[in-house]
Amino acid sequence: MAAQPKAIPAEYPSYLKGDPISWLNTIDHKRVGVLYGVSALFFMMLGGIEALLIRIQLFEPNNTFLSAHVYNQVFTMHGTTMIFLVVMPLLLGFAANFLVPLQIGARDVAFPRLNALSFWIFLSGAVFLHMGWFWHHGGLPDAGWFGYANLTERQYTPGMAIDFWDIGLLILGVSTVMTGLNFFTTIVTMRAPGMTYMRMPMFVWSILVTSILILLAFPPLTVGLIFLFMDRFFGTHYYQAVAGATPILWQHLFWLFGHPEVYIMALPAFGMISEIIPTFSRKPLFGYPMMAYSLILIAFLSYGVWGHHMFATGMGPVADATFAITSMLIAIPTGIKIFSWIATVWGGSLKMTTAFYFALGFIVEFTIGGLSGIMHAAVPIDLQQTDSYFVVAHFHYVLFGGVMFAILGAFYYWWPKVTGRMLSEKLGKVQFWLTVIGFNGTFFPMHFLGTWGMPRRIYTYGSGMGWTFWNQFETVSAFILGFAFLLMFINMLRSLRDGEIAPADPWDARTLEWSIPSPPPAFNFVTVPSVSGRDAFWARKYGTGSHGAAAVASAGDPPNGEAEAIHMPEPSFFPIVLAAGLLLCGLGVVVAWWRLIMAGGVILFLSIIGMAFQYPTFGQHTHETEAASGGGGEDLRKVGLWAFIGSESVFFATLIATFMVYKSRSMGGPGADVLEIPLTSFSTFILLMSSLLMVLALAATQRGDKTWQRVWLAGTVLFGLIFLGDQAYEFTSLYHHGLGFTTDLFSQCFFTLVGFHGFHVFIGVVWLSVLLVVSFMDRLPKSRALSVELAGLYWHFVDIVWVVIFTLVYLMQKVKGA
Amino acid sequence: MTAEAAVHEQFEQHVHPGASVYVTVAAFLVVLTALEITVFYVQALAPVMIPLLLILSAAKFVLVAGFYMHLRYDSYVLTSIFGFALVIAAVLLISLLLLFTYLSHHLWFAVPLARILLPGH
Amino acid sequence: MRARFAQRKLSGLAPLMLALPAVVAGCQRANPPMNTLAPKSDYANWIYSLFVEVTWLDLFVLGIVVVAFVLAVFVFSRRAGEGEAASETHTDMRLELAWTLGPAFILLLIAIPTIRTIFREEPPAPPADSLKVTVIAHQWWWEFRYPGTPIVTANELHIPEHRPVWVSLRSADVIHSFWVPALGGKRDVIPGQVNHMWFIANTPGEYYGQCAEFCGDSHANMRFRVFVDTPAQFAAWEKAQEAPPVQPAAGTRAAKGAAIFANSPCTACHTITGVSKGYIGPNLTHLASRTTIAGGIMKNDPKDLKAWIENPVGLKPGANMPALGLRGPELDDLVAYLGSLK
Amino acid sequence: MAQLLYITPGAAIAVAALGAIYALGARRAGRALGRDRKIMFGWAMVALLLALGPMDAIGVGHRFFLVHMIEHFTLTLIVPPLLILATPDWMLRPWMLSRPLRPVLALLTKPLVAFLFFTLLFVGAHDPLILDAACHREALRIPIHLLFIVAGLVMWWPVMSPLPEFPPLSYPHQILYVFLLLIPMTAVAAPITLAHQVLYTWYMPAPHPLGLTPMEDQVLGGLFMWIVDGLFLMCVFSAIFFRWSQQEEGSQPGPGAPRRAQLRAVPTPHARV
Repeated sequence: MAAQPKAIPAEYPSYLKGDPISWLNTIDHKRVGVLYGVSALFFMMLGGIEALLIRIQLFEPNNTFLSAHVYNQVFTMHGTTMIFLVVMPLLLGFAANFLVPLQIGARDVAFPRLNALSFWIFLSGAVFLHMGWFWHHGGLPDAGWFGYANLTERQYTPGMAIDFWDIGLLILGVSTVMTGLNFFTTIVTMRAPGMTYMRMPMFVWSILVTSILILLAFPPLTVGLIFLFMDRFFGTHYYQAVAGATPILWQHLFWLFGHPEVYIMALPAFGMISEIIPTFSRKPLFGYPMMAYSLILIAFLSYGVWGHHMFATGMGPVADATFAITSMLIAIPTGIKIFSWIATVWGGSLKMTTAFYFALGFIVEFTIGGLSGIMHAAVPIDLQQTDSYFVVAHFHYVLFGGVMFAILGAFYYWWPKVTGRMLSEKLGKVQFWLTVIGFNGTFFPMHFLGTWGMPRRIYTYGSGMGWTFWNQFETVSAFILGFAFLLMFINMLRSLRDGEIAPADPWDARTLEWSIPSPPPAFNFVTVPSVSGRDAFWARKYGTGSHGAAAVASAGDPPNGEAEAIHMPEPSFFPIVLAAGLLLCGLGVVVAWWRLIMAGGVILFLSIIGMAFQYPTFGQHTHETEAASGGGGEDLRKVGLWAFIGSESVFFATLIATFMVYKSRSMGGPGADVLEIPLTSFSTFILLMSSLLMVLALAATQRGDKTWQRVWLAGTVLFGLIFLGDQAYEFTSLYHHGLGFTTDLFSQCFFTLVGFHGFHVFIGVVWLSVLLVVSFMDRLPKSRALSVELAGLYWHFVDIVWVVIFTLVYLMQKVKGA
Repeated sequence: MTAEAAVHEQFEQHVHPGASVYVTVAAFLVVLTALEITVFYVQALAPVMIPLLLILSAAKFVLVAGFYMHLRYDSYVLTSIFGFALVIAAVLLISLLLLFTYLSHHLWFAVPLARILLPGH
Repeated sequence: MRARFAQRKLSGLAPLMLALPAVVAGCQRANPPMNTLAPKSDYANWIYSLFVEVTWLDLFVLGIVVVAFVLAVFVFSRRAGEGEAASETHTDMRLELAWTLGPAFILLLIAIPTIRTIFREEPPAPPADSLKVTVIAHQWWWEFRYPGTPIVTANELHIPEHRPVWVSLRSADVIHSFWVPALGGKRDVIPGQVNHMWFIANTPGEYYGQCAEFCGDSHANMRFRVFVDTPAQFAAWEKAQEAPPVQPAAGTRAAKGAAIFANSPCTACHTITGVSKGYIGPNLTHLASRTTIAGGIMKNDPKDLKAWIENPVGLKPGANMPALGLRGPELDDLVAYLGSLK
Repeated sequence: MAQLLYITPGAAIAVAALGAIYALGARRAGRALGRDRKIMFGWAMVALLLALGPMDAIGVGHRFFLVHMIEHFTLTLIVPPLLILATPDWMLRPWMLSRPLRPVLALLTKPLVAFLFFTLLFVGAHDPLILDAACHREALRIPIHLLFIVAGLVMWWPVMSPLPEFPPLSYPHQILYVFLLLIPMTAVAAPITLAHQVLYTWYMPAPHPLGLTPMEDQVLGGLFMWIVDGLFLMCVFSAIFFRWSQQEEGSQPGPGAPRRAQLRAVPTPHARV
């Protein structure tokens, strides 16, 4: 895309330069990353204080420092905060956002505004979670981060706390899925020329796999939260043991998300370690293909192991055995990673920095966590250890000893790149040793407490249980750990105030982000680099790639007269406004104040429209920064939309699965026989034909035939409206047949599933109507056929979902269960 | 290369089929739907209804995804994205059905398994 | 080589150096009442032996990792600036195959006994000659029934030794989890679903149990005890429990207390056979035969009982039992009556 | 013990015929086969003999369902890949490109067709009606088993084709293809494992060679298909992944090459040869 060369400023100002307001409308991936990082650090302090409160309460038996109610809030928020507001934003929001484009040689992520939107939605979700604090009947959520139904039902937990938790997590889920979509598309389509999949830095690999995990793991959680919302607000019975429903459904949906979630947190940490260790060993990563493949294998297996959180629920021996075996299998790729890291260090020329300390600490601590994990895959042992402090020890070794050590290592490793200043190594090493002592002192004794029968989530314990000494030991260690974090904050502040200025490449590192100044300029690369091997920057510095291939450098300084014009997308205030609207809307729902819902809704709607029309090219924000297309030549928007469709497939599969499970358990009510086949056959026909009109509209656009483009688009919209009208008629007549929303399990699942499909049709109709308007404005020429194609893809997807629903729900109505 | 030319080039690479193919596919879709409804109403087909309906709707699914959504013509990357998601979705659906219907209420097949695994028990 | 080794910082060894004395110290502690490492039933024994096996395998693997780690960091590597350049080795097929197949083999060693134990502990039908017990979990106390007998008790389960016990688990409200570490693993108690577990206790004694699934405010206060009796003791206990409640002699404080009880709101929630029929709270017919009250958090003596009746919610947050405002002599009479219900 | 050495005439004839064709093909082309290929062919013949001989005798004759399933596994997943590996492209080219065969093969080697062909045959052959009928009549069973080999060849073709005229899929496609093959495998194995009762009347009469009940035998057979077949396919796509990674590592697009072309080039495995 060689537009005419544009003058490039002689000096490239750092991305950090700019007035404070520019942080609110920024869409620069580095700034969004920093925003994520700062908020996550704030929540880390909050979560840390919550952890210390827990430890103080457990210091001695029968302690009354916190009441039961407050303790339950504290441990719930400690878990929720650390997972959703600290680890995920640090890994994905901050690290991936900052590093992925730099490591693949791109100028930004695929959808920069979506990226900013993710952050602001994340922040509003985070605020939302804590909002109950301000209401008399609110309080913080207190049902555990796992929120097991039916304790979360209004009957057992009245008040607004769980409402805030439920909607807060939904909002955070939206933000995370957007992030996943963004990184997936970025990595698939925007890698620098020559950077094949097998040449990507391992951190990029880990983010790619993590994004896929996010896209496919969050839908079940979303569905579960929607069901909970309906139970609490509309009186359905998704999780109550009346009318044949079961609270176990929540556990399945939650852990279908929850276990992949563990890897959503662990894989980026693996990626970071795989960057730090080679740099400081001055050796290429050992067994690169195996490392990449083990990431994929872990991701794939992680969908087959959620049941190991539920061994105690009585799933039956076959299910138990199946989940046990798949869980054990995960140990194999994990073991491969551990040994490969050690082999990377082996024979290296080690540079013992703080970052490397943490990476080495990670190997040992994570191994301990992984090994106790194997115990939990062995069902009988798990039945003794689950919900005891042994499990608390296990996952803190994984999430703190593993993930947090990696984050701390990464913090010391990439800080110079982010801020342009060096941290104090001396203070860093003190922090490392205090962390090691505090961490092991806090969590290792939990293994003993667990085997001695101390259950989790208890706010107090009796004095004769033999648990007192180690609890006191842990509390003291926890404060040492807290002090270590205090040192980190001191180190940060010192570095920001008068730290040593960081050079571009302080560690003699291997990947592309170190080839540009610290901190990087707003557009990252003056010239998009060209890559011909792994460890591209190392190869450029030392002449040979890790495979002996001579790497050709081109980044750094513009070659003569070949400089590309650098157009960065314009900043936008819409993301922050949109997120505020979402926040108001959610708040309105919880406090049941419709005016607030309306106000939030209007803001939401206007900002979406505003966003769509913000660029003159109308939603077709052309990436002039797009370096190369690795997506098999596909446009990045198309890749993004397909990834979204993949995520939606899992969403609908979850709804359909729930429908089929609950249909066979439904009692009373008129049952499935009331569904009318002739009517829905007509609807099916209409929807299929609308798909035909849609492709014809696309074909007309590709021919540049404006008249037929409008005719076919209008036809599609019309058919969509007929379908919706049909559905409205069907619902009304079902209601008159006595099938209300909450009549029985069948009806609630039916209306939810078909209603959500109808909602998707509605969104499609709105999307197509906008296209129609644009078409009449004469702004939909041949060159923008892709806009029509994208709307079409969504439309056809809604169509194939209907194909499945028509068969499984309507035509198989006589089939009683599976 | 201008943006327009880039888009143009893209469509030259992935040649999409013309209207006649689309109409043919639509005809197939209608016929398949008619068949489905027939299967529903014909009593004699009741024993094989489930597999028949599943095959018919799978065929419709493949037709729409392959032709209208152009997976047949576009890069493998897109097919892989969708295919992987579908596999996960199918795994999820089938395993939830199994967990709730077969596994939690009926233990008949546990008896032979237990006998095999515990010869001395 | 050795000199260089000594000079180096022992960064990686720290967790181990810390962990080892901790393990030693940990193992020397007195036997806590909910110890999973002191199995007292066949089921708990299976789990324990599996646990020991896996622990040794885990330690073996950890040993390999730590040795490899120490060799890699302290012996077979150099510090930057020591002259020799780092090796460029980046792959070795045989090594990679070894650390794929090695763990797979170890996992096989774990998987086989695991699956055998799973099938052993989840039989499709109750074992012959088993004592059937129904456990009903409430927020936040336990109800035990013995199907086929009128016995209903709370928070204290009596079972005979050397006889299979088939436990059926039901919930009255939310999900709980039934756990007696000495007798076996957890089994969740789920509303709308009946779960089962079975075991054969092999040593008479008193074992602690506790709810292990978070169930609301007083989750920590949902404790119970299991008494494993000799067959003779168990028969005697059964006989005593099947008897009608004690009728206090006229004129005693207990008799006054009985009258107070019969006319109080207590009867709405508690059953005393022949006196009241409440089902929300524990059955009090043989209250005095139990050693604890209030979900096992308090002793069953007049002082604690009095404190409990005066302020239930203060002692057990969220408890359903209201403070009735009884005080003074009335309260003493009531406590005397309850204390007489052997 | 005797059954282990039992070779049915059918198996002997099939092996002899295949061997003759193989030798003749090499002779006509006048080229040497090479040691590796001959060994591959030898293994294929051994597997075939075992499957059609003793496995069939025990699995069907002695009503041992598990062994019957192992026979199916050998016929679909072991023999065909060995045969393809053993056969050089120059031996196949003359007759695969011959006028009557070419269009048929062009269709059959299309991945979607191959996938459906194999899936339908595999699912259909395990239908209780058909499997029972096949157990009762050898005249039906032998063609079905031979068809299994053909279906296996067709199914493996897109992954292992030695002929550039009917090229194999690109590596990423191959991974997807083998991955999706897990679906028919599970669709057959899960219902057999989880069935309420013994599905196949042929396997109802006792006594069983090892004293298992028919139900236990059926569960074992289902599990074998589920676990071993599944693991086999997983190993295959893992292997493809590593070949892909090797290829990507090896490829050295020149720095001056046009960007898009450079990245679009996902060469088929034979681009290297």
